[in-house]
Amino acid sequence: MTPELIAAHGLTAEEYRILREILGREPTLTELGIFSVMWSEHCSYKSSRIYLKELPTQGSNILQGPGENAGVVDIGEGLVAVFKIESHNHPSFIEPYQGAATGVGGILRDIFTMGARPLALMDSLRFGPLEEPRNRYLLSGVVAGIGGYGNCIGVPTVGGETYFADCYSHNPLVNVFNLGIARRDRIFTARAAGVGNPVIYVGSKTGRDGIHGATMASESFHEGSEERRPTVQVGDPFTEKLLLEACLEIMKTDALVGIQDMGAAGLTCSTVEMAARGEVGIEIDVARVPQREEGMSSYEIMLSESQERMLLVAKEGREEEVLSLFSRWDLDAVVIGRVTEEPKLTVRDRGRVVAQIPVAALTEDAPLYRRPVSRPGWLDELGHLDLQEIPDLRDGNESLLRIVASPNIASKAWIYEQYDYLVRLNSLVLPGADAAVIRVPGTSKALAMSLDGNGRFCYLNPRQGAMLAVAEGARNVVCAGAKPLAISNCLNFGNPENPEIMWQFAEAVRGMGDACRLLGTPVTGGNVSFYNETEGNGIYPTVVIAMVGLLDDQTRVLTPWFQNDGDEIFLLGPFREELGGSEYLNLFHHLVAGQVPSIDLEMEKKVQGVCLQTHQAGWLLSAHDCAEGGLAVALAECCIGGPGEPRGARIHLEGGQRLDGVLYGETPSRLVLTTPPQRSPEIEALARHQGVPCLRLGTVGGTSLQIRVQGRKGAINLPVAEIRRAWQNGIHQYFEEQSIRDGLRGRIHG
Amino acid sequence: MKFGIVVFPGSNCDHDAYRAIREGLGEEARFLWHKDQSLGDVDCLILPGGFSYGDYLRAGAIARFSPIMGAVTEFARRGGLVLGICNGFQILLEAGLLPGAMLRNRALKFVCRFVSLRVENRNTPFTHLCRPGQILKLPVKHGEGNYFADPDTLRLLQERDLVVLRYCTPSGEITVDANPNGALKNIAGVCNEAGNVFGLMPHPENASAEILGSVDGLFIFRSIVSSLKKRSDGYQVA
Amino acid sequence: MRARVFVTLKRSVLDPQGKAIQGALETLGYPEVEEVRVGKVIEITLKDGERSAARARLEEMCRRLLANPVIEDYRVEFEAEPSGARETEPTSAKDPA
Amino acid sequence: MRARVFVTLKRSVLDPQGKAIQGALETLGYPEVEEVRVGKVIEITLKDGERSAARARLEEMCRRLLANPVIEDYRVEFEAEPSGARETEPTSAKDPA
Ligand SMILES: Nc1ncnc2c1ncn2[C@@H]1O[C@H](COP(=O)(O)OP(=O)(O)O)[C@@H](O)[C@H]1O
Ligand SMILES: [Mg+2]
Repeated sequence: MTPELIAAHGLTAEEYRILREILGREPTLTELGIFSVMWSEHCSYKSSRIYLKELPTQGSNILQGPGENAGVVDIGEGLVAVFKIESHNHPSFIEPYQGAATGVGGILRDIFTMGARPLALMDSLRFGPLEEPRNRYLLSGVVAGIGGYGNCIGVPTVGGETYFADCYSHNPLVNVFNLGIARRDRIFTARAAGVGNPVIYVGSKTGRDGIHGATMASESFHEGSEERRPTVQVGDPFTEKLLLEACLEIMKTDALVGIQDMGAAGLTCSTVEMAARGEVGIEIDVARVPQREEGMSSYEIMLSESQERMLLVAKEGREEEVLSLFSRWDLDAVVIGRVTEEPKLTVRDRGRVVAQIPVAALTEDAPLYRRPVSRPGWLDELGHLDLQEIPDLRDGNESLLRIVASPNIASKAWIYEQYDYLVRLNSLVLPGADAAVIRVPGTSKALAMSLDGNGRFCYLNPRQGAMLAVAEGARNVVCAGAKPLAISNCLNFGNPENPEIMWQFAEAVRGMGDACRLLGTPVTGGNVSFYNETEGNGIYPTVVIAMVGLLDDQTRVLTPWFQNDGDEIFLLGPFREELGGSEYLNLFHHLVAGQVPSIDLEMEKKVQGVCLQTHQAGWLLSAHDCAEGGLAVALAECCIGGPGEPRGARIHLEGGQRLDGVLYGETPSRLVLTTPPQRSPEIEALARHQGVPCLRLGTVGGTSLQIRVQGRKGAINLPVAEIRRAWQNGIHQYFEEQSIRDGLRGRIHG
Repeated sequence: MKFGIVVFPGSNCDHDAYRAIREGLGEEARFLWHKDQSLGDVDCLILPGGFSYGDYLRAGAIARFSPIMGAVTEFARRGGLVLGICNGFQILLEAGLLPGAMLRNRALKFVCRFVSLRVENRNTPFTHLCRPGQILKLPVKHGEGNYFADPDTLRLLQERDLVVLRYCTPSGEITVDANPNGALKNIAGVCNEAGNVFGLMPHPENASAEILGSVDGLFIFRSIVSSLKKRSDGYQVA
Repeated sequence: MRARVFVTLKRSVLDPQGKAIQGALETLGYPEVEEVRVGKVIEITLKDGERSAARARLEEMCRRLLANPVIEDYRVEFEAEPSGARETEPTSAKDPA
Repeated sequence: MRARVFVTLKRSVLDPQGKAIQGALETLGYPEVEEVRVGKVIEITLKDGERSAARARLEEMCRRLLANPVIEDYRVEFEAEPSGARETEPTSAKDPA
């Protein structure tokens, strides 16, 4: 083994030394490959594990926390929600269509592996500014890829979030979430057990695709990375649809012992993890693996990341039953090995042993690092913001039209209209609201879900930024009338070997954990994506929270949009003006600076409580979270964001220091609510009783949005139709002509 | 009434059609596997939406050779009611049971959105419960819904009144902007000359319950049930 | 034996993809492009046999499955014929921009 | 001047579409078909000019727009060359069965 070969496998000299010590000999090339992927950051979480251990993962309804393919939460009536979020950033940068498509394929397998039928997808996207053609190309390709896979397999994409910032130009983020429903007593795990039981390979044939995908996801981009392109995998949603139906069918029998999808690091990871969880060994012969290409080596077969494959452990004697079921679905299924007693992974090639490694060496004994951390010095300077130097707003109208057209705030219809968000007839709240809501088939319940993460906040203050993301997720779910249950998360960061990045990570995990503890929403799993940087330019540390909430009565879904003329509008939560890290500062003054808005998690919880209580009492007609763009944008969205005709409103605000602060400050823990006028006193009384500020803002009505701020000129008075036009055009304008052109590349089903 | 829903590999609105029939309409439904040779005693056939064979090659091109398609054709020939929704419509076109063909959407993108549709022909078993000029609100969700027919076929369609649905504005005008995919003459659904085979791109099953935001799809399903009831009791198919 | 089947939209059918590509090429600085039309090429590897029989079979495949006669034309070619048509070897594109 | 650009998936890349077509052809009774791969053919009409310069421009178009270098190869051909490759004229498929 030459140092070059070792380095090419992403192993350090020290890691290699340990590897040799464990084996007591030089590894074979196949073994080196296996170690390299299992010890990669992507599979081993070697830099992050010590922090993730601190997260709250327990709860009375949490049946499965981190450690399996997805988290499992009890939702009553014998059913569970199974969900998870995953990143596919690197592959999507290299090949946006296929990268995003296979990301969807992967997260779907994570869910149906556990015996759940996938019912809802969501996507969290980050790109560089749309002025750049390359960013438009990436966005077009990624959206087409997500739609291409999700639409074809028939799982609705019900929501998501999309942001644009310079730092994502060379490192877009593509995180995909999936949620499925299973019967509580029919949850499957990825555990091998029962010495002698057959290990069965099902699904697509193995090709040379994606070899080294896991190591690729564990290194930064540099010149020449694009040369690694042949590792790109092509997704086949049609085959996955067959695989999904076949797996769910076999799961109705009792022939299976365990099942695991083949994702990153393919056959290697699935065999090793199944053996590790079951504390057994697995022995396979690669010659039996169905192959798409000729002359594949054991190294290539073990490391291939061909898509649409699963690994099953069945009960001895049930082989025929399993194989014939899969053949009915026109899928390959082959017994490739057995469960063994000794906890070793043994790989043969036509009988000859080409790798034999103790399972623990690849899992428990994988390297674990407490990497150095250091708080970046530049944070202090960034945190400093002197508002004296920034002139206050003069023209409210112009500013509102401009901010609602900012791609970060503008309608995302250009994106989600490329997704089938309706299939399976469960979608109750469609994309465009704070949270998506689907009904739970066969029950009167519904599930609300939201993806949230403000990279700018995390950049300015990772701990607080992560807290804000959890709080916003919970608030979004509450706006749909649901009680927040639990989260999954995707942590997108730069190079962990850089102490400043590692500090950001440590802080963010701490903030996320604290918020989850306080809000009572445990972490059921997630994903860490490091090395999101190109040529040393890192992304904002980007914490994406996937929040899931439950509604007991699916007919009582809340939406953000104003309903009737005459309804009264309230602001629930603190009335402050915090401009630090806001979309306003970024858009109007090109500033990403200041103190991120402070969050009082106790207040947050109370605000959410009041909202749910008043909704329970039947007093609410709408609820909307104030997020990017602050109060003015939230009000505008309530007017124009719904599926019907836009509605006007007359708003009167008291005082404040600055007009821009009042209109566009992003203080958290705030909701815009409406009620029938006769309910106003009750809401005010309840809020007062709970110690939550509750401000009467005005009434719904007319065809324009008027916002007056006491003692200030230049407030807002605009026809809602005009606001809507600006908002609808924000993203669309970049694609009228371009869409077609940019979308061309990366599409193979021309 | 008993609806048979044909499941092709890659169908994914089969389950939705089933639910719409059972829950929205309160009628019976059963799945028919594409490898089946016979249809059993169903009263109406639905070819559901989805991506049969992944839409590879052309939407519907491979599915139309499924073993069950012989029985479907025979059923249609004898006057049985056949409803093709989205991918089902594409299969009927490929099979030659309806005239025309589908091209990729003009904007070259998949489109999912609620659209307005004007009922152009109420003299079909699928639309006779609609009011004259009724406008239905149904979602479309497809990448290849850009209906095409050559000039002769188009003339025939118009002369014989075979265009059943057109994309329109909420107030019923047929405009370019109201057309989500570039379909010729805003055509969203057509029937055959006998009137017993109907294909449409929009999804009536997705508008089959109040909780889903629209029940307009039920006009189509209820029309089917009522026309089946009107047919003489002795009427037999398959 | 390898054959190539070309399936192209009939001239009378609008080709929005071709139009889009043409527009894109124009913006990218290729005004010399007058028209673009996009079709499919289906490369088929056949068991060796007699060419004329193979051609008949391939044309049948086109009529039955590969082309939709309402909108498409087709053409069958055999590969590896002594031909001047293939001037360049398959090239792996390098420059993504 | 007319050129054809072939854009095909790299050999090592999975072609689900080709696989599905092959399966369909097999069921339709064409067991002689061993492999099917699907690509695009882009027919480009250019203003008349020198062929070698045109070729260079076309290859540039491929790299910049027409091919996706990550998974595709491309090849440029000129039409109407004295070639044995085009044996049949475009055929309008008539018989759909
Ligand atoms: N990539 C996307 N895919 C699907 N839906 C999206 C996407 N991006 C945004 N959306 C939808 O657009 C709406 C607005 O998103 P966002 O601004 O993040 O809302 P909020 O601030 O309330 O969380 C949401 O309903 C969201 O589901
Ligand atoms: Mg948000």
